Amino acid sequence: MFTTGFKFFFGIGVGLVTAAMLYGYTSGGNWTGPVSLGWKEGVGEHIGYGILLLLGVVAMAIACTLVFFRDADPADQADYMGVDDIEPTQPVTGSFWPVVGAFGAATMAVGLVLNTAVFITGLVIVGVVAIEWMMDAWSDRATGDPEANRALRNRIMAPIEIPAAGAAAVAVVVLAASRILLNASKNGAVVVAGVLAVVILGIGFLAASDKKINRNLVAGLSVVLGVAILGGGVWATVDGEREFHEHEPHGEEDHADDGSTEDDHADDGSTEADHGEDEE
Amino acid sequence: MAETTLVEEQAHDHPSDWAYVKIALLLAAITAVEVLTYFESAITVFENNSVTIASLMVMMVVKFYMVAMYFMHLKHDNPLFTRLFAGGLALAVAVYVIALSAFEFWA
Amino acid sequence: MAVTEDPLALTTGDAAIVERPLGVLTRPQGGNGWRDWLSTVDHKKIGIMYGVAAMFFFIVGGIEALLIRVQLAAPNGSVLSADIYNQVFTMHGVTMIFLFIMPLAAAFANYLIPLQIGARDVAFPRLNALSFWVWIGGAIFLNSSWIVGGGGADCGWFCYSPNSGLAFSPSHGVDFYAIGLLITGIASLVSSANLIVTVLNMRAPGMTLFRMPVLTWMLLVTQFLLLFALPVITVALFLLLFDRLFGAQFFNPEMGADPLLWQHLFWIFGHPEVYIIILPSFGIISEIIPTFSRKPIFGYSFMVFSGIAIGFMGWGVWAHHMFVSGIGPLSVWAFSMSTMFIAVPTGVKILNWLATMWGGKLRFTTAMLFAVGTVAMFTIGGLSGVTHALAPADTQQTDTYYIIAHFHYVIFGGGVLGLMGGMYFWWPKVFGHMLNETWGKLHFWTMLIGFNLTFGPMHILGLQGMSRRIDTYSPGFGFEFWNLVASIGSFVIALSVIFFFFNVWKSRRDAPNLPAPGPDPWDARSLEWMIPSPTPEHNFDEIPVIESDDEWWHRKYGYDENHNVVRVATVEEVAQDGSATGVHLPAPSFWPLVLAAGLPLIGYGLIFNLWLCVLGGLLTGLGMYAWALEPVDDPDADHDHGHDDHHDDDDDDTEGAEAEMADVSAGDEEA
Amino acid sequence: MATATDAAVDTADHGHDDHGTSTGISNTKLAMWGFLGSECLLFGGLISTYLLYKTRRGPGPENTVIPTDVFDIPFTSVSSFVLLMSSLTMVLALSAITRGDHPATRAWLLTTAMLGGIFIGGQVYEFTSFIREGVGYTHNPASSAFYTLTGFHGVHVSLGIVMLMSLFVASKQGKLRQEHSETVEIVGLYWHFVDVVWIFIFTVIYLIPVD
Repeated sequence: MFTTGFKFFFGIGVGLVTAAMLYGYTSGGNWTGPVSLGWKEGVGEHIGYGILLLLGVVAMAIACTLVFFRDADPADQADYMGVDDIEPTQPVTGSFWPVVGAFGAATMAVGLVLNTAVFITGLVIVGVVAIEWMMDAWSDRATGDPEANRALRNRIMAPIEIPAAGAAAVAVVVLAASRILLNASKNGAVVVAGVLAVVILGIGFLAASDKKINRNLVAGLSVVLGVAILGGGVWATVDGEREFHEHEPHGEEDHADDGSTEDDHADDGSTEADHGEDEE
Repeated sequence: MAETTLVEEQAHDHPSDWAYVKIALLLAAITAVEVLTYFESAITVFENNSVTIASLMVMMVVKFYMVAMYFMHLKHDNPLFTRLFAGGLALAVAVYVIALSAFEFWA
Repeated sequence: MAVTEDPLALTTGDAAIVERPLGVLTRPQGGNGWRDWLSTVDHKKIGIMYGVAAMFFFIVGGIEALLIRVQLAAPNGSVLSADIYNQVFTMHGVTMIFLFIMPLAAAFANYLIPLQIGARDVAFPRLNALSFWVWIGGAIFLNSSWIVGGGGADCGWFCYSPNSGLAFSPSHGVDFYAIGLLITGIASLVSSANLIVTVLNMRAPGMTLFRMPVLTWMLLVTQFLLLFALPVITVALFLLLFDRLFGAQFFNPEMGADPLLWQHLFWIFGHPEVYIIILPSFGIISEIIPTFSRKPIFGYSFMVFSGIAIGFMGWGVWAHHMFVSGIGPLSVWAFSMSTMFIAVPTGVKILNWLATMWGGKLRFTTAMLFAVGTVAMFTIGGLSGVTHALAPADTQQTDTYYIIAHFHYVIFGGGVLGLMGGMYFWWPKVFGHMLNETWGKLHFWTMLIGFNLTFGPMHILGLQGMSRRIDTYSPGFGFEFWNLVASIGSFVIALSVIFFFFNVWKSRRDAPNLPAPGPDPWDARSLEWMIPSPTPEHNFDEIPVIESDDEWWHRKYGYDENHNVVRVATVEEVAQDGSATGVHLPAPSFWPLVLAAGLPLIGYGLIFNLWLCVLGGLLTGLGMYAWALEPVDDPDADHDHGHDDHHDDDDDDTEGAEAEMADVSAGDEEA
Repeated sequence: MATATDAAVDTADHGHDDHGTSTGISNTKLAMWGFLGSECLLFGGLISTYLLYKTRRGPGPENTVIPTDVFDIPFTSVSSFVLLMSSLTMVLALSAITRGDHPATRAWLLTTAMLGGIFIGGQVYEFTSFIREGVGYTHNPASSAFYTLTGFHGVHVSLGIVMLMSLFVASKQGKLRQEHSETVEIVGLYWHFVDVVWIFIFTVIYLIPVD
């Protein structure tokens, strides 16, 4: 009746919900708050409480799903086939997840020392590894057929992986590009954006033309471009944004200024004072 | 499937890649002129605001029309698409122009 | 669809070993269990679900209405506090409009459009399911503010700024209102695009646009109105929401904003919305009246064109809701004129209905009574509407009970009565048994009397100066008597609704002892009556070829040499018997439900905790991509049959299918 | 917004009717054009809101700076150019897949997505710099309307990028075959529409001088 999977997930769920209660109480709540899901107020730190509770509920939901629907449950399968256990269909080797997971853990550790952003990055990596690894382990022995197992895994994971990968790729480009632009000078940003666009367009034309000789060239250029954007992004993040001048509060009509005119009127501004002003 | 073959048939009417590039170059050129209006001193006629606005609107409509007609294939596709889109567009323009008029926006 | 013998989607393995490796996640296979209602893409099941849900919210909105009337029955009412009263009348309006009338019209649209144009389903069956689930998610979300949002919205259904701002409405009610309507808006938008494509693209051979039944035409116009009006309210709701959640400055006059912007955006949507509510009902009675007059509709093309004209002109009259807001004399003049003009096509319709009945052999069935009632009541509402077009008169009437009286005559008298008539008319087609006529007539008369008792006196109250949206009034203004009458009337309406539900229950109970209605119980005119009742899952055995308008009528009747109508065929001879095989139907899917489930979560997240947005967004994204990656047609459904066009309908063997499914799951459990 | 993706991902639905459609045109494309017609009213509402509010400054010194004070026309011009060129690469992607040239399809899809990414990166830059220069979202009606309008456009572009990347992955996995060119066309229609909206915004919001 209660499969191993159920016990595992339900255990995790109960643990997480208990942790949420404790956390909600210890971070400054009262006794009724955490138990009534914050209905009567009195939960201490909301975000942490919310996350823990959410994860707990999700784990319990997975547990119930397992019991009710027995999706590709190896134990059930084994029962059905009258064997003790379904063997994994392929040896569990060649997985990169342990390495990536270790990298994530290391990032977390570094993040604890350095800053929160790095820590969260590590946390995300570890989370992704946990999910992917668990899905792989499960699907490896879901049925007796490797082909079917792979299809199973893809049916569940592809709808998550494809958009996530696409969004992540774009997010990296957007983040890196915007950091570089923020680091450049006002006119520099115009040039950088223009050059980037032209280079991308150029590589696109090269890649799409059917001359086979271009393959290596295109690959090389793409790598250079990728490294330039990524590296530039990281460097620009570390280096910080350029200095911006707060536009002086509006006194009279004035339009179409392009930055350099700002300093000319600086004296009729009042909030300008608390900003370091010098760009030229 | 009927639609697929239809699309394939229509594909023959579509402009060639080179035609698309030419259209894009033209669009880029119009954009460049648009931007020039911002640098008033570059072209003297743009010192007059109403001339600037009028020519900007004309250039915008031309760009809009070209993208819709060629890149979105309205010129070569079933007129029903054009009617549906133009219907929404015309309705939007009409309704919002009236609404802005009620705010005496143009005064 | 029958459960196939091969349970496994993954065909490479040994079937004995890989018995249903995915339980709930595998593609649903059809039948009639709860899973099949959750995963159905059948326009008929979706239509029924819309209808049931709409009637549920009719009760909710009705209870709210009764609370209002109890409060106002006597001076100095103290049943509700002023605050609760504000919430109740706001939610009454929102519920009745967005959660009752619109979805009930959607129920008719979903069920009838494909049948009336001779199609097997709508153009995008899965999007159709999505519309329903998104809508019901939004509806539940909207009403959940009573429980988790600190009360309902309290700004009136049109939620004017600054009443809707944080200063005057600090609870979460308005946030729930805005997000709830955004979600239901997405549903209606998807549904409208879907139905437009259905009507344009899925017609049977020979079914030209001008052979379509008037109902289909009116529903088509409605869908266009929805398609173009919803984005406007979407903008308005987003602005309101950003004001409230993120401190934007769209409606705050202190910061230089203009609260009139909300009114314009709201009514640009709001006036087409009036026609969105009324046109389906017009379509319905345009089917009922010819049937029970035994005459074709008078002036078919006038009917259609006046409907289209209403659709167009409905866009040019919105500011007549704003005559007292200071929009300036020129605007008042222009909108006053356009408002008077829109009475013309409406008048054309009323005359055409009367001309259809003129000289016809009238049969006053319940459906016909409701249709005639609709024409009469809507005429009263339309006439009081013309009095609003006159700006000076409107200035006196604005924000009084006269307005309440007017729009209830239009929406209840014109909209709800027509939809009720539609229920009696198509009930046998949907459920395979008739509704009891005696109880139906009782329902009609109590509803008509109750309706007039409730809303008739409000004309007088309004002209006496009783203002709307007040939670109570003092004695001595002459309001007492008519308010009491109105409150009594509201309970008569409630009684009539009870009669209706009793009738539904009784008719269902009695059905086995009565003769089956057959395909065409009313001797009707359009295509849906040529197929069995209830409609088989595949709709038409064979897609009919259409040769004239009122195709089904012309298959039954011809003319002799003296141009008298004579019967040329019995229903049995020309009707389809629903026994087709080889019909290919789209496969059910769970993903629309999953996708839809994410949206209310995003809504709660925006209000309470952004982490919930992440979860909701993930769920929605998962739903979308799983949907995109899932083939439309289940490859396994055809497994045994070798070719694509196999028959998988199963009215007669649904029981078998269920038993089979039970077997499968029992097998799983015992094993 | 959800609907755009739905319409795009639902393309497979068009195969249902074995007898073809009454008008002889594809269901999905018809639905997409209907949706785009509807989107005109969405963006029309946002643009009108901005036009109404473009010179509305709030009281108090910190609320008076409006977007037109800090517009960076040279940069926005480059952004517009980027988006315009992405329309070209989009149409070339469609042209490539109708020819059955899959490597070129992928190249153009990726190029389009990357140009879109640069555009959004530019928007992040623009928003950040405007905020640094004193135009906060909550400062006055003009700034609220500006960020809301361009933000909505940005969200549309971002969704378009995710769709393009999905097509790219599908093509990489061999699932985007020549006969699925309509899917590319649908996503393309959406993408060009977003471009067309920007053509409007660039002229009416940025270039027409405020006086």
